Amino acid sequence: MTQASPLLAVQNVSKSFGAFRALDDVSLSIAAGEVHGLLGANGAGKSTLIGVLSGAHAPDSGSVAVAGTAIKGGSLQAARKAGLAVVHQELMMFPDRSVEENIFASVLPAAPFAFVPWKDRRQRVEAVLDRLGAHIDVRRRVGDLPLSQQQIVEIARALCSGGRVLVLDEPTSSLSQPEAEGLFEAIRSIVAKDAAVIFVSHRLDEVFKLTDRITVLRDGRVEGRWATADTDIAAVTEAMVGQYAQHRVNANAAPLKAPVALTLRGSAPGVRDLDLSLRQGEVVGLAGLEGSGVSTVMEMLGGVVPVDGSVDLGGTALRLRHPIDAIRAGIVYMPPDRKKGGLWLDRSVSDNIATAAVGRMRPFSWLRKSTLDGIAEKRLEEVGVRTNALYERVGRLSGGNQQRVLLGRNLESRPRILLLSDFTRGVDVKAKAAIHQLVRTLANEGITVCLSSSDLEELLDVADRVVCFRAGRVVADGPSTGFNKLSLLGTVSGVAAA
Amino acid sequence: AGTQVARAEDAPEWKTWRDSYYDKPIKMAVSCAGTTNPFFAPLKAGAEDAGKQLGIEVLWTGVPDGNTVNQISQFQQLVNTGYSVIVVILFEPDAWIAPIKKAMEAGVLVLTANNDSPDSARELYFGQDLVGAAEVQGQLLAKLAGGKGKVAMTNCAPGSLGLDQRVQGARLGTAAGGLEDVGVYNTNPADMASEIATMQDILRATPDLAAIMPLCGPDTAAAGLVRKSSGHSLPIVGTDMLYQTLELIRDGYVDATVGQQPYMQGYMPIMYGFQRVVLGAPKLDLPGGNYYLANEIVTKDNVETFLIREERFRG
Amino acid sequence: MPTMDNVTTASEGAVPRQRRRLGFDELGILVAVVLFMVIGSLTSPYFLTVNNLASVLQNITFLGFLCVGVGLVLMAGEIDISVGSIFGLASVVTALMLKNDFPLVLAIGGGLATGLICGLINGILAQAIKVPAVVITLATLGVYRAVALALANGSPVGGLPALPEFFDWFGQGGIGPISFITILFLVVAVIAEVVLRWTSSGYRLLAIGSHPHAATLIGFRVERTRVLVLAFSGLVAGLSGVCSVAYLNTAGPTGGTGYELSALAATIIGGVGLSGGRGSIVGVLLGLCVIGIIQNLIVLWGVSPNWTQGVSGLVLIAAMTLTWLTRRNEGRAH
Amino acid sequence: MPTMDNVTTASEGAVPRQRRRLGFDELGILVAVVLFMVIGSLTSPYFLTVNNLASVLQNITFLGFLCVGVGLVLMAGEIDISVGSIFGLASVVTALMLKNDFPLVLAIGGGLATGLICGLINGILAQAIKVPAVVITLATLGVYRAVALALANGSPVGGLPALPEFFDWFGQGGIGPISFITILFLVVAVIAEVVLRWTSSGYRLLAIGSHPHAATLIGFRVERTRVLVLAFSGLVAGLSGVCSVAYLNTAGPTGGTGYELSALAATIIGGVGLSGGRGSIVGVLLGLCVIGIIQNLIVLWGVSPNWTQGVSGLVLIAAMTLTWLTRRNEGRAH
Ligand SMILES: Nc1ncnc2c1ncn2[C@@H]1O[C@H](COP(=O)(O)OP(=O)(O)OP(=O)(O)O)[C@@H](O)[C@H]1O
Ligand SMILES: Nc1ncnc2c1ncn2[C@@H]1O[C@H](COP(=O)(O)OP(=O)(O)OP(=O)(O)O)[C@@H](O)[C@H]1O
Ligand SMILES: [Mg+2]
Ligand SMILES: [Mg+2]
Repeated sequence: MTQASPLLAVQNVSKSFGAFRALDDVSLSIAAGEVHGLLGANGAGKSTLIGVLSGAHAPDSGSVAVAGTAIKGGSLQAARKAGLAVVHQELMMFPDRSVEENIFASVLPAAPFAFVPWKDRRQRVEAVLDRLGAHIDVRRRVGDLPLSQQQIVEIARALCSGGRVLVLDEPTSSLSQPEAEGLFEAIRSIVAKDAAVIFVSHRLDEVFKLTDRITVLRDGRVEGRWATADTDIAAVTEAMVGQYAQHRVNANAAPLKAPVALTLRGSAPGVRDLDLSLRQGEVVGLAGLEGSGVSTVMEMLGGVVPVDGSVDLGGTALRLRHPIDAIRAGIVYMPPDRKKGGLWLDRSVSDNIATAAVGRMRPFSWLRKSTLDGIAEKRLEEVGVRTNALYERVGRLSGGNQQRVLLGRNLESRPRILLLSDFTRGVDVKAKAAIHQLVRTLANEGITVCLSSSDLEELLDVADRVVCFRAGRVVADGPSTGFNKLSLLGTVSGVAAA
Repeated sequence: AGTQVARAEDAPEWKTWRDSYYDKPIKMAVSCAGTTNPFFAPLKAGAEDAGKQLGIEVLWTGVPDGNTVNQISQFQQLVNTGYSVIVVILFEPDAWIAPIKKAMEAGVLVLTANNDSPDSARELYFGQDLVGAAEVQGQLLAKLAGGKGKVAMTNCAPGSLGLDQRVQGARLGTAAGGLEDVGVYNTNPADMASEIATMQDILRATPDLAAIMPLCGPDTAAAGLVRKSSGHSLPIVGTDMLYQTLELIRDGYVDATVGQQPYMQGYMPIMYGFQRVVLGAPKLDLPGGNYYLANEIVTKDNVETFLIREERFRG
Repeated sequence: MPTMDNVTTASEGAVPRQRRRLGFDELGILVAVVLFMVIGSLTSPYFLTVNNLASVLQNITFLGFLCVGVGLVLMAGEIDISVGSIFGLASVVTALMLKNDFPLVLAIGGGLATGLICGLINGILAQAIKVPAVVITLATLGVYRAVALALANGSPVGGLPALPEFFDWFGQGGIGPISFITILFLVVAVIAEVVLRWTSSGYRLLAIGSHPHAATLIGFRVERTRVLVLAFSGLVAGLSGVCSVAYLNTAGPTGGTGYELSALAATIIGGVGLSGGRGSIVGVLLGLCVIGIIQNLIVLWGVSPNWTQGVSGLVLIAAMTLTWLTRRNEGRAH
Repeated sequence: MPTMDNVTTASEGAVPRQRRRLGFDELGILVAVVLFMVIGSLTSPYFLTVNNLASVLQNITFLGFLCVGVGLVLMAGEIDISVGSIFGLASVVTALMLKNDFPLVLAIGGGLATGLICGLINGILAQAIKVPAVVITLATLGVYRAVALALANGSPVGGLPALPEFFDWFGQGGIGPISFITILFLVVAVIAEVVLRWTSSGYRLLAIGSHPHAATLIGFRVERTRVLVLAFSGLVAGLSGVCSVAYLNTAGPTGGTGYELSALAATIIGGVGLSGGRGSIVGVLLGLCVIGIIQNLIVLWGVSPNWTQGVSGLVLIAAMTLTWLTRRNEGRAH
């Protein structure tokens, strides 16, 4: 570890929201050429710290300095000028504008009415996307892209801005492994150019692969600091969430004999000639990289995307024209993007969960607030969110806790078949394990669970059976014990498995 | 302008005597259904002049957009708050039957001006015989057009009774004079630019037009402006006495206009109300309760007089 | 069930809030109403008389029906600006039917059906061609007005035959100083508020308004609900029109012109956001009161009618500022 | 770097689309304009004459200025409905100054300054009390109109002294059949479009309209931009008012009434979304053309005056339907 004057110095930063202390005397110093991992459980304060760095939050006390010069707290412009480029946990894109325009937004001429150099723009944008190994049509509207590509565009925007300190808040949460690899490559090449990177992730293997040093936050305080080489996952995990036994949820070893609960045959935009059967009480993992059609399959089952074909539920044909048709049949779909497709951020946790219960009621039926709150409370316990958050606006929860509220809401829809799209996005290790356990418990109760994740390894941990997709077709289907991480990646990416 | 009126307001003892007559200040109001329409500016001036000469308070109020429900509530608020005479300029006659009756029963003298509700219990109507005036206007236009050809009319307030009556009269008058009516076109009196565009479009749509008959003040001015800019020479006999119209008559771009003495429509009812309520004069017994004011026909020959009289309303 | 340690959330330490009957926005506007009432009674001896207050109530009644509809539409995330024309059209239809000696029930039914159909057309068109309802209603604002003008042939439909006893009694009478029409309006408003606050349908309406996509995914029928709420808005506008015939004994084809802006103003003052998902009928009523009081004070103060719109505008700004001040003191983020 | 050649991305398979100068929305509306022109020329022999088309252009010019401002405001994610009143107020100010023998430059400057200040007030108020501009402009719509009425004392400001040579030449003259005012309008529109499409400011404006929070985080000054674009909208409305004085030799205090709805209709037809972040001035011009052509055809066809608004409404619906059809054929999701 070189002790040159740090590129980024955070000193004694504290930040409270009302009576709640989100950051408590946090200090951090990062040298040029360093990739720094910032870890912590959901709600530990990582995003809040990043908000302070980017100028989105003014710290109550403490200071931030870049290359020795202090930057004014709470000023987004000052932070950008000082060379900080931030990728936020929640996507911050301009959905109506093209990919190109979104990326170039970070290097627009500051002067008003300055002509934008178009040729130059196209080249720079394509260069950045190339560096990330992404193939995205730069003329498309960002709002039309899938979540993972939006995330790549946002990363590209930060890379393009030419900042010296790149702050990435869970940039990989919806990326598949190859996409993440592209990002790591790009990160390494920019730190080599005298820059520094702060990297937040709940995927600890990534953190160990990429970072030079690690800081763990817990309840807003710095809980530990290591050079990555000097520590291991167990130690870091313990610092984050305390002791807990890290165990793999055991999938059913033998193929299930249970009756087929649902069969889907047909096509949709991006998915061809699908023939998928789910057995009762089975946990099925749908594996695929970006664009493989996995999300679309989930959406077909959930009644979001019309199926050109047939759906058969326990012997009766289903017509899924609207999510309500699926929900009435006991099929519940949890969307991958909690903000765009899931939660009412400006409403309370209780409201968000109770919505599912209200959805079951007849028109004009009377609501009892205490009943609804009771329902919400029960689900909160199930997904591990404190029940005193009942009246908190969901938008104020940390990203991971929002994800849990969403899960709780979908449980409240009382599924017979539960579709979980990218279900542990942004959830910390311990909670992730608990959610895996929860999925297993549900399956044991006879509920069929169909899940997808951008983290392929997770599928192997939880699923009984894995169905692999590539370019809209099923390319493999078998018990999860028949795959390992590498062979699975090989199968879905089409590169011959080692 | 011109003559100075002696103002009773200037004599304090008169004011005291008058107020003590009823133990409270005498308040009268004019409620107008279209307060932003410049046509009513002379009417307002007439009412206010009468008030000043009598030394009483005259409130000019109403609604800008012809909203009858609002105007009626406002009227009731006036009834409830001590106004002894209320002059109503109304657009929907039947709607006023009940409110006016109730107000009269409550001891408030209600008069109508410019537009009437004949079946209400209002005491008198001060205004023009709208059908008759438009008939005269149509006959005059027909004479100027040589007794044959097509005539286009414009209407700036479709849906109002007054304009309806004018259209009715205009059809009678032009038909009697031998003209063929090609239709009534809608205009937007609040927007001069669109008035002009509509006039131009009318000319293009009917190239063999023989005469133009605008039934509103702004339409008349717009028709004259278009004749000025395009150089055609179709006869125009219009309505009302906007100052711009008078100027256009003077300059030869409008042939004539039929005025209805809006100033007197404001002045007379206030004077009458004062006679009735303060001085205790008996009710004036006129046929149908109509106090008709004569039509004023302005042509190039007599326009100078009117230019002087209307000087104060040139805005 | 697996045990999961509870996870810290921001509300730790924060006292779990009791839900209030009045939210921030209603509070601000309540302050405004009280303020204007105090000002009114200080500046005019007539303001606080029964007759005067009754006439204020009467004045906001017809607009009030429309506001209930427009308010619910806004809460569902759409905007309806055709209500003034629907009001006019429904009143013309009812008056014409009465004039042509249809039985009273049919005439009333005709007016209500007109409103309902107009609203349905708004809703179905908006959903069919996937355009915000504000655009469709901007268009039908003109179309319905034109139909009213054409039916009435451009002039008020007056000279109705002696109105059936009941209609006349309903339109002209009342309980004490409060007219029956006002009472009907209050009943409609109360029902709307109860449905909105305490039933599943109101809950769904607000959820749809605040995040339509999430609502779709959870199985709420966004499109159908919006069609229905636009139809409801048409229906109450029609009801208002029918009542206006009973009240006025006539129907002007231009009746209700400009009501769309007043209704929007009242609902917005009343704390119903333009972006949907927020608001209450209580708020809308308070917003209406502000409008009614102002119109009253303009008369009582003898303000020149040139200033009528101006004063309303200034009051709207004042009300918004008050709302903002109360909200700011609540320390709400964003 | 791992080989990723085989990773399918969303754009693979889909034909890489050529970027068009005109987006979908402009395409739909262009189709509408052509359609209406064909209908016009088939149904009236006068439609396709130079004089007629020139008068259509003249007819949309004053509204056009307002549309440029309103369009930009919509793109920035706000709504301005006070422009009609600003138009009226600016024209009254200019006319009054001319009448009181101020020099021409000052009178023009007074009109423009009026527009600018009105727009600034809209913007600053909206940002200060954190209310959508539509609410503020709903209020100032009344306030500015009242000021105009009060200044002009309720009647048109006419009888201007012989206008300075230049003003008269500018207001009445033109190049061939195209008036100078129309040319000025086109120049303003072209400048606005160039700034919008090819400069940093236009870029930021659209980004802000599309997602204001994201724009804040990337360092764009959302509030300031919105204040400025509202000020600009006021300024062009003022410019339009000043031009109207040169054209009409008079200024009515009610001038421009109803322009707010027409301007909104034109911009929405022209593909500028109500939620911001989308649209172009070309689209706005096409939307204006639709409005102009319809108004022209209504007169050429001799449509009953009762139906004037109705036909405009139907055409608005037709235009939206066409836009929807073209969009749908492009097979865009959502
Ligand atoms: N604007 C806010 N108002 C109130 N509380 C807030 C606000 N923003 C964050 N918090 C609270 O601060 C705490 C820290 O949140 P933060 O988003 O920093 O967590 P995090 O470490 O990023 O978690 P995650 O891994 O789930 O993203 C949480 O308890 C959250 O509820
Ligand atoms: N409505 C549509 N029209 C045309 N093509 C579509 C449509 N929806 C999806 N596609 C295409 O279908 C393919 C599969 O999309 P899908 O979103 O299902 O991918 P995915 O593998 O689930 O992505 P991820 O899991 O990363 O979200 C992509 O190439 C996508 O561009
Ligand atoms: Mg976070
Ligand atoms: Mg996907």
